[in-house]
Amino acid sequence: MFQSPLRNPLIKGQKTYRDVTTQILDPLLSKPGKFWYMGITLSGGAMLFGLFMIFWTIWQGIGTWGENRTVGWAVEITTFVWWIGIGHAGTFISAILLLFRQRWRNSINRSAEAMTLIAVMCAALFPLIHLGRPLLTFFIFPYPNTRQLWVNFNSPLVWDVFAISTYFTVSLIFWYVGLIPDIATLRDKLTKGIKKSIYSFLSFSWTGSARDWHRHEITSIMLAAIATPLVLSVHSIVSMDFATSILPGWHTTIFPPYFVAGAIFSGFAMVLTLLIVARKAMNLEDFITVDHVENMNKILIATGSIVGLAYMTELFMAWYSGVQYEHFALMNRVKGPYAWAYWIMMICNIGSAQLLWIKKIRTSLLATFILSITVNIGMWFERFVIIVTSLHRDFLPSSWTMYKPTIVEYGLVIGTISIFFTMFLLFIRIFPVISISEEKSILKIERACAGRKHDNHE
Amino acid sequence: MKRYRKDIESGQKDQSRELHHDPGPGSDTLSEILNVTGKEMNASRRDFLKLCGFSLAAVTLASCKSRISKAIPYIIAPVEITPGQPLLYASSYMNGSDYCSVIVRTRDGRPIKIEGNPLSAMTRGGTTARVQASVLDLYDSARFICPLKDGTPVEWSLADEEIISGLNKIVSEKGSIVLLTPTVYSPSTEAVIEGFLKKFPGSEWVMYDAISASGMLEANKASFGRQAIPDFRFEKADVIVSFGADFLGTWLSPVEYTKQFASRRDPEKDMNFLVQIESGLSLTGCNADRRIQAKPSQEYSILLNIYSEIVLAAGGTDIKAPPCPVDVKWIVQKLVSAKGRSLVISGSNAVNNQLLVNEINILLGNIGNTILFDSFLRTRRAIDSQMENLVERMAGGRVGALIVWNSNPAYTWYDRNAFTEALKKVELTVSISGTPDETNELVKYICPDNHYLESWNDAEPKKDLFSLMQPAIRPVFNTRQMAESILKWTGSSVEYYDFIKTYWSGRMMTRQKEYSDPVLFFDNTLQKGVFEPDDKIASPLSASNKPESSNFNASLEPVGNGGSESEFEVVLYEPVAMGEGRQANNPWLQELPDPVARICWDNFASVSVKQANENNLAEGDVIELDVLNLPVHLQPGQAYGTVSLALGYGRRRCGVVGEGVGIDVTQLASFENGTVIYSGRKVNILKKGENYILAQTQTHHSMEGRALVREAGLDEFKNNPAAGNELHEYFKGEERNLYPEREYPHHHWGMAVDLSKCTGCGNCVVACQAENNIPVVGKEEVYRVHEMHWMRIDRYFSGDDMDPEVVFQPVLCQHCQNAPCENVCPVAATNHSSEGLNQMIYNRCFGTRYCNNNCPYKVRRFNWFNYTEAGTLGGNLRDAAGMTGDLRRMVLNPDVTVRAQGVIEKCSFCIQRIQAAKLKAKTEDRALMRDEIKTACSQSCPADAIIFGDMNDTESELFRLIGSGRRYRLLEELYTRPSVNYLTKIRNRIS
Amino acid sequence: MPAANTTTMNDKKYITLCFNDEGPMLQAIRKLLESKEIILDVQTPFPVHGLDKLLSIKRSRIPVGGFFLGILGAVSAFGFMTWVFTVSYPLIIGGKPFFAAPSFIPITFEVTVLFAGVSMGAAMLIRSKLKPDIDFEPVDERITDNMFVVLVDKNGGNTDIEKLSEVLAGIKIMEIR
Amino acid sequence: MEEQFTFKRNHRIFLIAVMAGALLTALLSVIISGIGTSRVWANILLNNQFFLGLSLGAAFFIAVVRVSLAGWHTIIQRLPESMTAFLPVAFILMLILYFGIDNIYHWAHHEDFDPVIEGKEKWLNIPFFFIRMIFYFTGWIALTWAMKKNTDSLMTSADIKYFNKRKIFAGIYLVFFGITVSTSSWDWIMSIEEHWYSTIFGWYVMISMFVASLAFLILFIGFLKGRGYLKDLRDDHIHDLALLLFAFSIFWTYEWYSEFFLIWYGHLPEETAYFVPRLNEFRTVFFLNLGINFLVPFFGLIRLRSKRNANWVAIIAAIVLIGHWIDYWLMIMPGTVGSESGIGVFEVSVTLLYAALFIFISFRALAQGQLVVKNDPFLRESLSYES
Repeated sequence: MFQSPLRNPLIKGQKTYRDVTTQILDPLLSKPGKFWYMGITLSGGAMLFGLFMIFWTIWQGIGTWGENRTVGWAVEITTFVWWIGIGHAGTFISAILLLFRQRWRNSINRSAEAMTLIAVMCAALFPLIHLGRPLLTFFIFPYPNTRQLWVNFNSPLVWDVFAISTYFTVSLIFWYVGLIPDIATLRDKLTKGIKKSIYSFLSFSWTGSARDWHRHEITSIMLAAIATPLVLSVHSIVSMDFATSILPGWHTTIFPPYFVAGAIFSGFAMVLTLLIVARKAMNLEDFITVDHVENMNKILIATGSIVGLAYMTELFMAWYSGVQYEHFALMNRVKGPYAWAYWIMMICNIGSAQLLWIKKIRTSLLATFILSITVNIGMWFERFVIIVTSLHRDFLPSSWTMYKPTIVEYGLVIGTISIFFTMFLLFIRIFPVISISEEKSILKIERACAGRKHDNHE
Repeated sequence: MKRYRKDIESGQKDQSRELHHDPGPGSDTLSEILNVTGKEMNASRRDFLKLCGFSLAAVTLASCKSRISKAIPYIIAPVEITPGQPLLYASSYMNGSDYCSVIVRTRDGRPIKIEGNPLSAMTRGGTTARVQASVLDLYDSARFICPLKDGTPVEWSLADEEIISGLNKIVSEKGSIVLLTPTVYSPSTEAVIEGFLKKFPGSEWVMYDAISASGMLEANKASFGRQAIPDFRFEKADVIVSFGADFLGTWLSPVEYTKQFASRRDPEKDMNFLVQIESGLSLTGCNADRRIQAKPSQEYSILLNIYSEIVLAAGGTDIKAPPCPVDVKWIVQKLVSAKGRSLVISGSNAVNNQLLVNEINILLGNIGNTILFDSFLRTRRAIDSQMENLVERMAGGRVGALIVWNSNPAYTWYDRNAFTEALKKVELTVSISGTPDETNELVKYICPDNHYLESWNDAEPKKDLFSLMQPAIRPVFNTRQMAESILKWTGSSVEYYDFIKTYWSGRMMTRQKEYSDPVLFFDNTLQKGVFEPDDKIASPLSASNKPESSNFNASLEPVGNGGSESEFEVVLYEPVAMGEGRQANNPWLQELPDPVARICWDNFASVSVKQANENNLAEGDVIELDVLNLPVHLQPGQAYGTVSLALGYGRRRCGVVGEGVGIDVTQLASFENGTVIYSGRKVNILKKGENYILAQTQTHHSMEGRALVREAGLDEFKNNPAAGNELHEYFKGEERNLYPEREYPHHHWGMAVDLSKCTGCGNCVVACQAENNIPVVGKEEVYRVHEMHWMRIDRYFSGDDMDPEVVFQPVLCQHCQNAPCENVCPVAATNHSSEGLNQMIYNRCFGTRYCNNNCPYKVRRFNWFNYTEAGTLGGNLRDAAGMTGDLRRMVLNPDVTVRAQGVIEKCSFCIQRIQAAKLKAKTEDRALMRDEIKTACSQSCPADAIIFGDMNDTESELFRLIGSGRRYRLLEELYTRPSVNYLTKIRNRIS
Repeated sequence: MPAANTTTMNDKKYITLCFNDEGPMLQAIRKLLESKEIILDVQTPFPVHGLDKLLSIKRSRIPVGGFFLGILGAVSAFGFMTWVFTVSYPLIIGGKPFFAAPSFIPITFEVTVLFAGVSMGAAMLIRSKLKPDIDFEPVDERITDNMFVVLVDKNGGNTDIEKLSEVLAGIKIMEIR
Repeated sequence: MEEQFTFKRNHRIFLIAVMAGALLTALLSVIISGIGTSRVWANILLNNQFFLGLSLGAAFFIAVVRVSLAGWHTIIQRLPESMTAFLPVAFILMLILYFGIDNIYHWAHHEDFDPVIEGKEKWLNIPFFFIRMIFYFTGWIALTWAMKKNTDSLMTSADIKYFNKRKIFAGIYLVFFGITVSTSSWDWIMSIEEHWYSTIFGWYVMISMFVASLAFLILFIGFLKGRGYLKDLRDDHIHDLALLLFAFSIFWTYEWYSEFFLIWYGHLPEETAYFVPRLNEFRTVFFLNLGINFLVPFFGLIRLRSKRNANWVAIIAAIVLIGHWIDYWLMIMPGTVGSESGIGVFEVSVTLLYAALFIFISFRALAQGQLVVKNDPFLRESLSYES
């Protein structure tokens, strides 16, 4: 298959298949460095703090949070939506980019999907602990019972349960299907030992037979095909938690696509944050090149601009609608007591994304790293603004009040973030962060491409 | 109306049986149950739970009203109690000067709810928040559980013996015995006391009211030769001018006055016009058609000007009134135009002001029209000078024995220290009161009184208007009611119950024709609760004691005058919830937000916004008023240069709940010209550094231009019944339905709230709390916006901060047909009944709080913590007010689930009552009767502002109101289709 | 799968041809097919482009199965919700109709995807007989790394290493055994 | 492979004939069956919007593929580009609305006081309405022209700078289009029901545009292939176009559902105002719209084989094209014509008139210059493309 001379190689240098294998597996087979140990202790410690706060919440009650009569949801749902959003990049990369034949995805989809799974787990924590009676969580499932009590299928929260569990399951299958050949590689690299038997167990006795590869490819592409609408659906459904209500600032029809865009926006930012560090720490610069980063940045521009467009649309419609509640809700965001949060959101989301139009910034790793973090700060505040500012001043001024998070809530946020990093650090020690077989499948083309580039430079 | 009779009759059998055997000697039982030792008593706080344990046994025992003298298991159930069936007893609420004719609802022998008695000509089924809360006082764990001598428990026999001998000793030494009580308006008790006075020569009886009306009493004596508070007839007055008299909130007889006043706030009939001239924004001020701000020191000169204007208008000679701070011309015009149909009153306790008021009323010819003396008020008859004099004599050691009943001068008397010092000089000190207070901690003997729900008594709150009090439960503790004790000490062996019966068969029997048999007469009166003799002695003012206006000397010096304008003038007022502080240990009242400031669990210094800006004071900043430190509250409508302080707070001894709540401000009162003056004292204010947290349930006071409370002037209404309600028609036009229309064929419960009538008194809030087992969360939680009240009263200010207009709006679950909350509950824990009720299934709820987020009215409440001990997890109870104590729990309504931690709750339209009534109708095989069901909030509303009913019933009052042009629904534009309807507020603006 | 019979060298029923690049392997396969050799299996480190055509592997029907299970999921989800709200326990909720079809869409969709996804994943494992096996022995450890292997049936002795090496003369073979 | 499309004379004549015939029948049906003025204007607006959408969607398509550096489309890139040639004509046709604005927009002539409309005065007033219109069109025309010009340059010179320039313009177009497509649809369609508002509306219209122009592009290709052009175009390309049609039809459904469902669920009067009539008088069209634009492409193109079958894809495309015309019809008619609106001879003839005109102009544009730009750096990728 021909490659236009305009394209840069996605794998640097004239690598052989063996090089690909060894270089990707090297971090797993060698001993972890001291940075890894530092990281795991740090995040592990923070994790314990978070876990204590979870325990405290469940034992003492939601009253330990800053929520109140008027603001029934705040930081916990904010963070829930934030994590779900982050969890979107993985499947987007592996599914949608696969359908659009973006070959550069091959070197990032593995880690992105892993991140997705972890993020979704972090997210799933919040709906659980935000319940007044978490021990009765099972009520949410439509299980047969003598009283014939079923759940309310009108409720977005029920949809959430189905959406998130489906999303997690399908992502897991997708991820694991892709992982099997690489686990086999790992298995065959290892000599006898408990590790080997574990990996051979996990490798499902993969042989690499042509027929298996055929089914493997078809299944992947098909899973990608169904995962694509799934990605859209999940965050759309999450957005409906708000959009189905009648609360000004929550009830707006643009939410589903706008939330999806926002989700992919923050997801890619998180992928960038992780990979820019990972490629350095695990010296994978040849596989995750600046072009990869730039491509992801382009997606940041696109999604970021869509989000910005949605903000503007909301503002305009709030005025255009002529509904005083709508109008007030938006004005309250812009210049109410929580305006600071609104402007953080505006600057971090719109500002940073638009900076990426400049190629210099787009291709600078440091700049990208910083921006990717600001984006995720911004996206956290986006959800905070949507939830808290809409609630704290709604229809009846008599109920208006303010919301201030407590240490417990900070603990939960820090806790999940540390859980996330801990699990990611474990992941990079257990599974190859880059899909070996997929890299090999494009190696030839990229090598040719790299060769051409090489010549041009002479 | 019908309903009550029925219920009472249903209780009649048991009643009469109950009547004919005496309650039996309750005395020895409890001392057996609790063999309390002194240690335990002194450390009552430490042994709180232990005591509760005892109390549980005590109540369980006390609730079986059968002849017993030993503790026996409940298995032998008393005949008259059917478990699960409420018994209703007509009775009377008497607490100091607070009076209300009530119906007590008991379940399994426990009183659990107080309702107003509609048969009473005085309170007509209305109650106040305090009356509603009084049932909780019965289960107050701070109550004395047996007689005490120097703080150690003793047997009644011993205490009686020693007291009697002590009294005799003093008599023999020609010493004086003083019986100190609040105003006593129970004829039988008065008779008992007379007997006592006879028995002990040289003994005397001093009446003392913590918040007295002696200014008015003396003035009336001077003006009319009647030392009495007249029978004000607000319903007859077209124009009412009130000088700081909060007659809708606390003044003299608020329930009666509210009933009268509200009956004239129906715009379809002719409305009255209320002018309120006051310093602090009172409940009455909020409901005034025109409110004028004045400093206390200005009241007199304003009165004087009004007086002189009227004199001039009557063609009299000008009496050269001093320059008037406010424009009174138009007021005078209104008054004069309504001669004989107007009413001028003053809340001041200064004799001179009251004299002027009398003169004005005389000139306006109101005497005999809106001010009657035939059936004068008997609940406040104390004269302050007598108390002052008593304190002096005590200090001089000229009082041998002091028997204090149910009054607490050590806290309420303006010069508390003088009293406590003087008390030390008294040889024999006895206190007859049920709960610990600042006074009885200083006395030798404490002979605990019964709670009124445990007592027999009669009352004559107004001349020739009688009512009876009967026990709904046998004494919970080893207590004895006051009259009983006095009788004992008088040496009489007769039970007070028999005493009353004989008194009635003697005095009352003759004054009626209906019954010939005294027993029958007594029993039936007992069932009705009230009695009005056929031969009312009319006593109009005779010409002789109607003074000539001319010989009235108008050059009297006003009280509390002088001092430069720059200074603050203090205004002490009686708060709606706390009153004079008798019920300070009542969690319900402590948590009831002040109707105007929306602050609970504290009193505070209200200053005007302007003042605050000048002294740069922020909400909660602590200021120093001469001797006191208080947090500031920025009160729109507060007169510039005044500071209002609520009495009744800062109790030092009353029980765990009330002690140390707020600041005691009585010492800012003063004694001038023979009366205690509560207002006008000049103070300097000084801003302190610190800021104090006030628990406020509403922090935003503007309606933000939203049509939540819709109002119109009376004249506009006359032209167009839908005035101010134009939006209703508009939104009706906008209504569209994407869903199939749902029918509610059988019943469709609904409610109408008349905003013109609602005074915002807060009675419904406590009534709801009592009926529905709503937890008390405490100050800290209220501050964190975790309060639980199902029924709240929104209060909005409009217009200028210095002179705002005020509206009240009771908000409860609106029971929307298209309820946004129902849609989003994941487990369908809230859904709609076939009778249009928005139901909440607590067992199913697991607390996502989604419903509350999606409720535009924010009427849903979440159990943030384990407030009720009904939670699934242990060790996390947050009970700020000891409401989960075994004794307090006795007040719980068994028909209503106690909600667990993490569960959403909300108004259910008192579904337990609906179901009970339906069941009753079913068993009696009949259809539900119209108005058979009343919700807790609507039943006892003193203003009759809340109407509950079936919207399918085309004959019902509710249906009529829904048809009226004033009807609208909150946030109609959302098309949630609420079942709660509001009627526009019609103000009687000056045209 | 030959994996089972790779335990000892002598009783093998096939010859193993090893290549270090896909190019020669593809040539070899063409040659072998021309000379009517029976190719038992081809094992590669990654899906080699065009191999399916060469070995005329016909397109797997996994997607079809996925599609129909998806349909099944949709029908059962929508049907269940309809039954619950109209037959089993109709509740009045927010004035909405009992049969609130639009509200059923999200769950219907999710269940559809779940059924399709899980079924296809499972189908792949089953059809390829992939199962966990702690002590699994591959034909050659290097296959998952950089070796391309073609397994040719001995065809009852008709085919042997000599024959193959002359058939594949001129093609760069790493190993033949 | 020098390919050159020639716009044959008989085609021209045929198209002109169609236009003439359509115009005639339209006029006749106005005279005979007395079509109301509002209906006439509504139809003009409808077809303006629809065919403008084809151009804008096509421009969007090329802009996207160019910004994302996709190679496969290179062989057909001149077709969508020539579809944008209709824009200036669309501009003129839109301006004509000025004469019929009262018949379409209530806000343009309301007499009775209406607070809601008064509130929107600042945005909904005739001068500003046309100022915006001019602004949109200038932007669109300028940017598409710039892209086109660089493609033309690529026909003669192999200089990479034209390619890069084109990419930059594509980027700018995406931003401009992203904003204006929403605002323009608010102006021209949403403001018909001036009380109603929906934040997603702009994006919904945009997807509708894009799917429609994809469908037209497929038909366009089909026609050329039928005439023996585009020899190097293989099933792989068709497959990708079909896949896009399939995917975006689903995406359209998603947007449709987002709007309808949230309004149905929230049930706020000011929002349900839009769907109440559509679910009552226009019930059949309402569900027909959903059926044609979702079910047909979904089940029609779900199989791999069907995606690779050019004729079958063309059939589906044709149906979807009509489907999106109906979509616009449903957006516009209930608010303007109301109860007496319908799809009759008049509608058909007017649409035919527009269609012929559109095709005529696109063909003329395509005929100028190579059919396949031989200097495009991605051409070889496109030729060797396999899906």
